[in-house]
Amino acid sequence: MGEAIAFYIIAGFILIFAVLVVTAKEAVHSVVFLVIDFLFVAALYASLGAEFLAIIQILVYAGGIVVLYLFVVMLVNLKRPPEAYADPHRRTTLGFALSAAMLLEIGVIASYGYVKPAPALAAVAAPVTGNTEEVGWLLYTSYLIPFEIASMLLLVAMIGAIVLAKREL
Amino acid sequence: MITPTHYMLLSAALFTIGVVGVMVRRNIIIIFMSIELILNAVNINLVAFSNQLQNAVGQVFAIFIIAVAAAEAAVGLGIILAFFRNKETVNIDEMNLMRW
Amino acid sequence: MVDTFVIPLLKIVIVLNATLVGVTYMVLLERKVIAWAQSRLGPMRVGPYGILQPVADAVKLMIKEDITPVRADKWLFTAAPIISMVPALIVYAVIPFGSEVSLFGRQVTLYITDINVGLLYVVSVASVGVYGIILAGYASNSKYPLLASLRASAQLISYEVAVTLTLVSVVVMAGSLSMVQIVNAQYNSHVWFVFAQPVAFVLVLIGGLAETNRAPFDLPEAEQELTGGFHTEYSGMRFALFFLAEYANMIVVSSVVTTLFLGGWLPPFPNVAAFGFLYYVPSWAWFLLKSFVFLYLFIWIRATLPRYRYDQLMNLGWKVLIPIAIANLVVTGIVRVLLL
Amino acid sequence: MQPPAVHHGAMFDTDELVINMGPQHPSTHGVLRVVLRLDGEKVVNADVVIGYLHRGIEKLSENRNWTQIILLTDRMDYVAAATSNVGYCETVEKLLSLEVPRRARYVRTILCELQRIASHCLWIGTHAMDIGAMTVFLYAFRERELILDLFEEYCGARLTYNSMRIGGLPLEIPPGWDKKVLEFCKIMDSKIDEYETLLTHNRIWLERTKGVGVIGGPEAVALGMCGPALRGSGVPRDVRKDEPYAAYDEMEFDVPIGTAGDTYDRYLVRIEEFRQSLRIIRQATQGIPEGPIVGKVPRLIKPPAGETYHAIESPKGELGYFIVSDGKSTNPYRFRVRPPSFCNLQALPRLVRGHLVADVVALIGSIDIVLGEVDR
Repeated sequence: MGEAIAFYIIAGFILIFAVLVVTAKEAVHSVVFLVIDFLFVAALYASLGAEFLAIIQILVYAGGIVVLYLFVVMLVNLKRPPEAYADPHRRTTLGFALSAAMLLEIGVIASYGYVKPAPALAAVAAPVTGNTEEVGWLLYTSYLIPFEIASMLLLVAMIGAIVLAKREL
Repeated sequence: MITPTHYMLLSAALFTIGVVGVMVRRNIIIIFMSIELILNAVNINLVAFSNQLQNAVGQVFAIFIIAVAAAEAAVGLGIILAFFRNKETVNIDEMNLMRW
Repeated sequence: MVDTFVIPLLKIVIVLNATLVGVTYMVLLERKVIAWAQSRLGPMRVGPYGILQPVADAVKLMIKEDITPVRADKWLFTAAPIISMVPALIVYAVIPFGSEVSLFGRQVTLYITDINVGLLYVVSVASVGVYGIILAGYASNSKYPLLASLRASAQLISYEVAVTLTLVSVVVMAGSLSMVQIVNAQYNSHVWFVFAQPVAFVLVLIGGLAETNRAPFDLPEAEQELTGGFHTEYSGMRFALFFLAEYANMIVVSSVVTTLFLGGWLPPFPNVAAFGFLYYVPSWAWFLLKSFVFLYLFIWIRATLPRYRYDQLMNLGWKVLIPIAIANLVVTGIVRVLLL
Repeated sequence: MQPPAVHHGAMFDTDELVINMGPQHPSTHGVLRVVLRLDGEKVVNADVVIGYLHRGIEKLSENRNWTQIILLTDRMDYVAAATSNVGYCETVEKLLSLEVPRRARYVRTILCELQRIASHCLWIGTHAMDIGAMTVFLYAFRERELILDLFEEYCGARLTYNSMRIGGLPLEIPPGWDKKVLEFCKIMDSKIDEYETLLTHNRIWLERTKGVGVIGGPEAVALGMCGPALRGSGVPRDVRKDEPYAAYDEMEFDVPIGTAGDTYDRYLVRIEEFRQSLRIIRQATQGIPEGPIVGKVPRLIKPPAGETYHAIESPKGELGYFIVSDGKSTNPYRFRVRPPSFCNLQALPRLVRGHLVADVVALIGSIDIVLGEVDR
């Protein structure tokens, strides 16, 4: 019961703030709603027992990536509103229609009836207990190569961002 | 009783809101934020199933997705800044030239 | 029922109130200590030796007119002080003020909760606190606050990287992210981590000063350059919230440094039998004493040092602190793997 | 009609942020307004706007008699009023070819140097405060208070002294005053060391001041800089040595000069001037000759027709008075001041260009201006 109440409250807020992100007139408001949205997503993770991920969500997403967005929004202080000019070939209605179709599709798939718990994956014999320890153990054993690739990706992204954003090299 | 279906429906709704944002908004920064919403929708799914299967692999993948999101944000915002510097706009409808 | 709801609620109420009172008296302490450093007396009028000054300040700030600039983004302008105050307070949830006491025949732990990602929780909540300053500067729609908030965002993100990297080496020593476990690890390893990790200690102190916008890193509010920085346009209670948040964050930093490096609530030489008598002093008293030392140090530094310049601050963060933090982490890891 | 050139590659660079620093700003030392054009935090250009404190002292002086003008000179450099008095009185004395008694010249020297220390105390306090070291401010004011007490004992005023008269001084020094001055010198010696402990070798202070606002000697001369700001660039120009007035020709002192011409050197020069001033005060106080304190001045001061320029070394630099007398009236025909703060201030745009916002306040402090003197 408590779990259900928690889920509905959190899910409700996630969706409300997501809608606000998309509909906000000013980009700064959008950013603020995005942060709040991410905090609720983190709460959802915590309720799912993924506390390490919840903290990472706050630390990296809410505290890091979105600050970057805010930074750019502040740098890009515009003389005319960005929405002033619309491409005459733009098909906004089609966009809504496509999105609705996709929602329908995903919804149908999702609610097709929950079959049965998939057979547990080859149980990862983690010699540790606890959420943080388990995630860490997996990251540094089975998923070491993807982990390294992810760090390479971040490094490349960092260099790329510097090259792009720097005025002159 | 909250089943993975509930989480999947939440995820689908969040995903769709993100897609609507990408399709409808013209401010490229907001479009980027919509993409972040989409990535979060995926993460919710992964974590929900990770919880259902009692297996932390889903969370590991969610971490990878966060890493990718960070990389995407850095490069994407770099491109936005570089573009803004040249054309003084962040309207995606005006970004229709391959070079200037 | 009592254990799950009443006691945690009571603890939350006590900690919040103690924090707010502590913060207001921090302001008085700072004024007094700086006054003594500058051969002045400090506040003397309200109450004996000015001890009721915080009350007078609070009354003044509350009845002051709360001005919102006409061209400000009203919504964000109102939200920003709240955004900076809330994280400063909810961090206290995981700070262990002491071990256990028995009250009315019941064992009560002197911390609200002990989650096993406690340290990460502190770091992440602190990272959300950045928004208060950035949004305040943006929402004011004024040039000095905007400059200040750009400075603040760059400064806080940079130093967050350095501090978090440094904290990892402490976590490597303790083998846990839980604040309580970190204190216990210091008991078990017979040494305060300030002696095992002196480099990390200094880095966290410097980074903590920068994270809380304290001198010599108080650039976002540099009064002499930016006329008060991000809170230039604020007045009354909303200004007070920023003020309180800064001091609440100072207490957080002192508490975290105490927990991580000075053995938290442990007395000196916790494992030496000859010093067993130190246990007669209650654990929370040790904690408060140690935290107070750091608070005093912060004030002392403010009275002594000039302010860094923006580019020098960035250089210090990225070219000095982060490389040292990484080197410290690598060395800690190697030592830990080879020797333990 | 041509469409606007949006394809201009450097459009973002031209989008500068214009900040009005002042006239109400905590670190512009009064009502100075600096219009800063910023690129990020970097200063691209700075326009100095003055005149907020203009009271028309020069014009007013043309309608006052010669003695009344002394009172107006107090209001120019109000943190070093006695020096302004001396400058004016000596100019008129030059116009009158009046002999000033040696005793008066000695006391004038003492007052001038005390005033220099007081002014430098204010400078070091505000300069350090601008850079963020707040304690030095109160320490320096503590010592300035001692000097103000000495002045109060001598002439009854603490800020605008009106302490000189044409031909000498209005009052004999009070008994025991010279002892107190010597006592103050003793105290001040250790206090200067205290300031230096807080600043001179402080890493942050060094980083904030070294290499900031570097200006070479010839360029500083070309910009008309004077006083410690000029000596910091290595130009040994000091009116006290070059064209001695009062009793400086009988005093033994050095003129400290800097080498790099940056904020740190200007700081060091002024710190050394503290010590040299104390040296002069000691010599002068111990050697005050006997005799009258005021010379033989005609009842009605009416200088012969002619013009004269006389400069003295005020704490800020070369303070010059140019006075024209028509020989008929009891007021000057033309009264003109060459204020050191004004001349130093015009170097500010050159100094701050390319530096950061934080350096602007450091540099305003480093050239040590008083707006009362700039605007007159």
